[in-house]
Amino acid sequence: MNVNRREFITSAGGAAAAAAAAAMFPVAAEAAGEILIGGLHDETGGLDFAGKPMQQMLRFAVGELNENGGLLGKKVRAVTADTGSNMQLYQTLAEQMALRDKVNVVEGGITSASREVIRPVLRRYHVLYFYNTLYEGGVCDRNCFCTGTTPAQTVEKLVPYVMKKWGKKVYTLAADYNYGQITAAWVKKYVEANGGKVLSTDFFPLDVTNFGPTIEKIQSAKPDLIMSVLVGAAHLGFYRQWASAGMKHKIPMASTTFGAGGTEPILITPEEGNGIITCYGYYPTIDTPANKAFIAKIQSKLGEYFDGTMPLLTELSECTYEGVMMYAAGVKKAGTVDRMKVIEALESGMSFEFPAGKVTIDPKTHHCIRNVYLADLENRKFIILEQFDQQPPSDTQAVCNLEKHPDSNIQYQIKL
Amino acid sequence: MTGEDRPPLLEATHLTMRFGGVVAVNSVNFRLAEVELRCLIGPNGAGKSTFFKCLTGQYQPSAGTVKFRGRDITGAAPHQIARLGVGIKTQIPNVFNGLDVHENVRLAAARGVKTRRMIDRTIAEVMDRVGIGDLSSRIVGTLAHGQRQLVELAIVLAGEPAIMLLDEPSAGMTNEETARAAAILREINRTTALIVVEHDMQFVKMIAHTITVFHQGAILMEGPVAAVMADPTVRDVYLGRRAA
Amino acid sequence: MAYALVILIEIVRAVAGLVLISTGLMVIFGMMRVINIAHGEFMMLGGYTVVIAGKAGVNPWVSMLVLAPLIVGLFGVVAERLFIRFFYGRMIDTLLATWGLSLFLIGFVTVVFGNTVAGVSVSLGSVQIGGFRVSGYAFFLIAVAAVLLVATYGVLRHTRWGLIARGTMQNANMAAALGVSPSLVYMTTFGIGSALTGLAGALLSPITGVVPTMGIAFVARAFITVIIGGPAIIMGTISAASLLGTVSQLMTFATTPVVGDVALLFVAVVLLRILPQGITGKLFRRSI
Amino acid sequence: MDRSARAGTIATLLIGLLITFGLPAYADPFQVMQMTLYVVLAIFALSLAFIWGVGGILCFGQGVFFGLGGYTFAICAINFGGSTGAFLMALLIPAAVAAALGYFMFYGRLNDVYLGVVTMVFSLIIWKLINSTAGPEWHIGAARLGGFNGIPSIPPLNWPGRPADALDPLQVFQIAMGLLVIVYLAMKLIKGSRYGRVAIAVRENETRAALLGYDVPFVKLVVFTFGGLVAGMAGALYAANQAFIDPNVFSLEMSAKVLVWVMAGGLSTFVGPIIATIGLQYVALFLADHKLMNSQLVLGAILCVLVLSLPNGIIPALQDAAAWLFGRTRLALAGRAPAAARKTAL
Repeated sequence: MNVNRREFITSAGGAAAAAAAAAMFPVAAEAAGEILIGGLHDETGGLDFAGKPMQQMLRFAVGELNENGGLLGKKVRAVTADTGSNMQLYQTLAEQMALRDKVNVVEGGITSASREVIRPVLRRYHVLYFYNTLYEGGVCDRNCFCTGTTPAQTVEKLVPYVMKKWGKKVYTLAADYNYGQITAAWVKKYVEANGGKVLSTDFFPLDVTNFGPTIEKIQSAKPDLIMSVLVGAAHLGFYRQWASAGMKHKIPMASTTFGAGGTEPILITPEEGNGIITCYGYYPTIDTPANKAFIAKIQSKLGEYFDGTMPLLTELSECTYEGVMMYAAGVKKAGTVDRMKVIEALESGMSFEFPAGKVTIDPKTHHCIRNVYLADLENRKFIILEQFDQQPPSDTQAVCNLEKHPDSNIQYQIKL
Repeated sequence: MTGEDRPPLLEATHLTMRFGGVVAVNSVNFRLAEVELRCLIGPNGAGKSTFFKCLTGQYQPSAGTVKFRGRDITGAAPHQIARLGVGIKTQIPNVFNGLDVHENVRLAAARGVKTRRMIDRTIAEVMDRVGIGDLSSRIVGTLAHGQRQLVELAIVLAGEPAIMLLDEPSAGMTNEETARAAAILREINRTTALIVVEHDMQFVKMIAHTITVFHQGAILMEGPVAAVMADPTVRDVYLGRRAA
Repeated sequence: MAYALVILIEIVRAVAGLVLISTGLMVIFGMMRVINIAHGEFMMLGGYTVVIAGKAGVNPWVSMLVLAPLIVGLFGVVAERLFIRFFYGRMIDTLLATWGLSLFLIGFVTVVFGNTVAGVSVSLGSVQIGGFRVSGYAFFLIAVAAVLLVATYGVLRHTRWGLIARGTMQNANMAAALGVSPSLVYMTTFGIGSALTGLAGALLSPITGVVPTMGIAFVARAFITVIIGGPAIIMGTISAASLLGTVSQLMTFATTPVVGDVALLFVAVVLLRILPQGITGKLFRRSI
Repeated sequence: MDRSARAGTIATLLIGLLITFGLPAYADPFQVMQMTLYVVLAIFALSLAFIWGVGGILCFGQGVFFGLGGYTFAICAINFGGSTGAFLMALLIPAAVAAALGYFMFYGRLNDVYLGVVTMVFSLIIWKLINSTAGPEWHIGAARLGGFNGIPSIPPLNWPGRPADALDPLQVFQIAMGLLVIVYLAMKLIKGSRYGRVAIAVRENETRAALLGYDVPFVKLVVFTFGGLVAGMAGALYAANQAFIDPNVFSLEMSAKVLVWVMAGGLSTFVGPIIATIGLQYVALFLADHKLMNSQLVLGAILCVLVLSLPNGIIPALQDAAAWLFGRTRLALAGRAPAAARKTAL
């Protein structure tokens, strides 16, 4: 190690320093005769309900690859670690995967917070990264592919639909962190674009449980509908208190988050949850052969990958499957696991038929052009109301162009 | 002769301490001359200890003033008063139980700007004056009550005060410890004024010239030992009660 | 007008909430000078009792009002016998020990039941006030809090145990003087305190949902209410809860929940500076 | 310090130097980064060990100063573009806040439980506030506070005056080790100094110290402020090493952790907390990595056992055992510290 001291000192910037470190410990594990797909998800802690299915889906996808003869004739192995809903562990385990396990790609990260922790690490150590969660948009990093939907794809469809259905006065409730903040801003934009008005936008830290005052405030504001961007365990309290205040049938509700992780419909009684309209890139109720086959396959493998019980099928878990499959396709096309070659392959405008429908990688933004669906929750099932084909991530496209600026490495705060 | 015709070292005027409804010290006027030795006697709850706490700044008096060598120290912080040269030995030995005897004395001696040699000298001479040199390395918490009393005495001495307030110094001491204490006090008194709260009349007789009698927070009478001892009222409120 | 009334109700609800979460702690602290940092976790156990009983098909009201206090109370007794009693008189050790217990319980419950939220749904319909609807459950909580206070007062004032309790508060040897072993008094007290805490946890679970970490949200507030309240159990709880509840709720209406919480904490700190012995340390001295 | 104590200190130093320059040769960058993290947390633990062990101040919110250090460094580094000034600020700000809070508490004669409550509440306030700064309107200069998400991609440490030359992981590790050694030495010296003795006296018996003419609140204030400064230093290194920081550093669990480390290590020594920190942190990571057991459960269990059976901490217990084996008794002054430290708070 000391031999490389000089090399270190002359290196400029943490990235370079780390590059030196990486150089000393070549990341590509081809020699090992195996291709390693890393998974960083919260299998325990506050986000376990989302993390578990994603992790299971990753193993399931890797299993499918091996059934079809692996990649480049090599066996594929899933290397997963539990980040315990703890940001410090994300940091540590990302470094561990890059430097110790030397994985070829990392799939994972759930909250935007966790993504912004591991994205710089993986870029620094030249490990390809797939982020498979719906999020606020704006990430612009050639080393990172985002398979999930962004507000321009979902909110843009959701808002006009519910406004046509219910009215023009909207009251927004949002979780107080960057996803909530930015999504709330998009809601405002689209509401106004459709000639409506956002009466008020209230932000709640993730640990707020008592919504009594808020419920009274809403009543005094008298909106036509509520747009909920609430997130996480504590905020479920709102749906309960809303229902128990008898407001359920007085003011209807749409949400960009309800059921995204899959648990809400289970934890909330039908009386409390029915009639909430949402919009995501995937619902288990999508009525296509591809999706039916997908679900059937999962059912046949329950014991093997899903400890016996049906996993929560959501955009999060389905996109994790997509993430793995996209990487595999990239490697096949490139004929190597060399990171840059794989990235170039993926940037060639690849297109896939996934359970969620047709998905195309947008080379400019490394985000996905995909179908989105509007659904209404009835007795814990999402009834699909409408389908919108091939929606581009126009929000991110507005700020990010990796073809022009391949070195950009930030998350843009999209100006609205 | 009482201290009246000498310049006052300590002077309390109409000193009063109330707790809610209770008046613990009631408009006490008290003067003490340089290098005087005064004994305070009086039944339990007469306000002696409260009086001490007012003098040392542990309590903020409700009314009245305290002057030290003509300087008003009413309501000053304990450490400020202590720095002027007022030392107090409290009723329950108030020492650093976790530290050894030497450390205890050193802490007292080392306060202020002093060279190591000055400090060491002070320590040595105090230890020897009080006669606890042999305990030097013992942890104070492990000593007997009487010995802790002596240690506290040493601590107060090491601060080289101009006046020492002693709250029942002989409590819990064996007879010969008591005699030693009395001797030490007389010897200390050559250079330092003393106010001694004491129940043990033998001990008082051994040391006192003048006695002040507290009763229900006020001064009942003040005078030479013999006179006070002879006084019938004092007998009633104090000695009498004590005999019963 | 109606809005003002609604705000008032919300304030009373907040005060009631504080009373609920702090009474158990108050009983324990007031009598034993033991601050139980695991208080929040005791509430959490109450919540889980309801959830589990619910799964077993027990009527939620029964499990909230009967089972939860019972089970958590028993748990309290066990904890006191096996653990807490070794720390009496050593306040800081008690703090550390109960903090350890708190972390342990969170971890343990997480391992057993996982970290996902379990919901409890009990609806009491809602009440129409002017143009507003207020959850009936709010009124239920207020009622329970009131009953709780009255009951505690009655017990302390009119029962033998209450006498012993008040005696012990004045002076720890009093119990012995009355011919009761202090250790028994302590055990009972801790049990009762735990039971009250369990009840609070159970009653709040429909609002907050039940997670292993739910206690953290409460412990600080309960803690503060008790300290600010000072020595007198009933008067202390009432005065502190009213003050803090009003402040935080008004701020919440005026601005956001965060500001509400911060205001509550801030007032608490300042009060401590002014009245280190708590409100009843200075005012209402004679009250219980 | 008597001879044996001095010998111990010197031995500790030698070991420290050995680790600083020897160990990395056998470790890959990942392990080096891990060790850096441990070292940083050890410095954090020392800050509490000092105010609690020497000053008898039990702070339930020590995480606040750690967090403030981290955030200050992050914000300044992003704005200044270099790490040197940021690092200094990360010492000053926490120290200043500690001084302010200390003044509020010690001159208000707050003690024992109340001290605990105030420090705990204070950390809650900061935690809630920082958590609610997600909006774009919350920024200091170029640095977004980020609320719940925290501040990502914080600039690394660099050579003073040469912002371009970032230090590599190995150098960061060596700097952290260097600072650990310096802090350790400084604390040893202070504790042994006349001032340290006074602090201990105050811890042992405030009234008596005051009656001897020592300004008790001031003594405590100085100790507390120094503790805040050291915690801030640790926080700055943490932020620089992790390249990111979020509000969890202000959470009660953070403050609980450091309490456990110090208790485990024992209040009478400074080496103890260092060893305990590294040991327990390693265990925690190991458990998380192997999904063996819930780390909070372990943390809690350890804390319970410690208070119950080893109130003086593991390391002193071992020392006692050793002393008993070789029939030597330990330095009394130090030996009595923990029990007394907690007694004063009664």
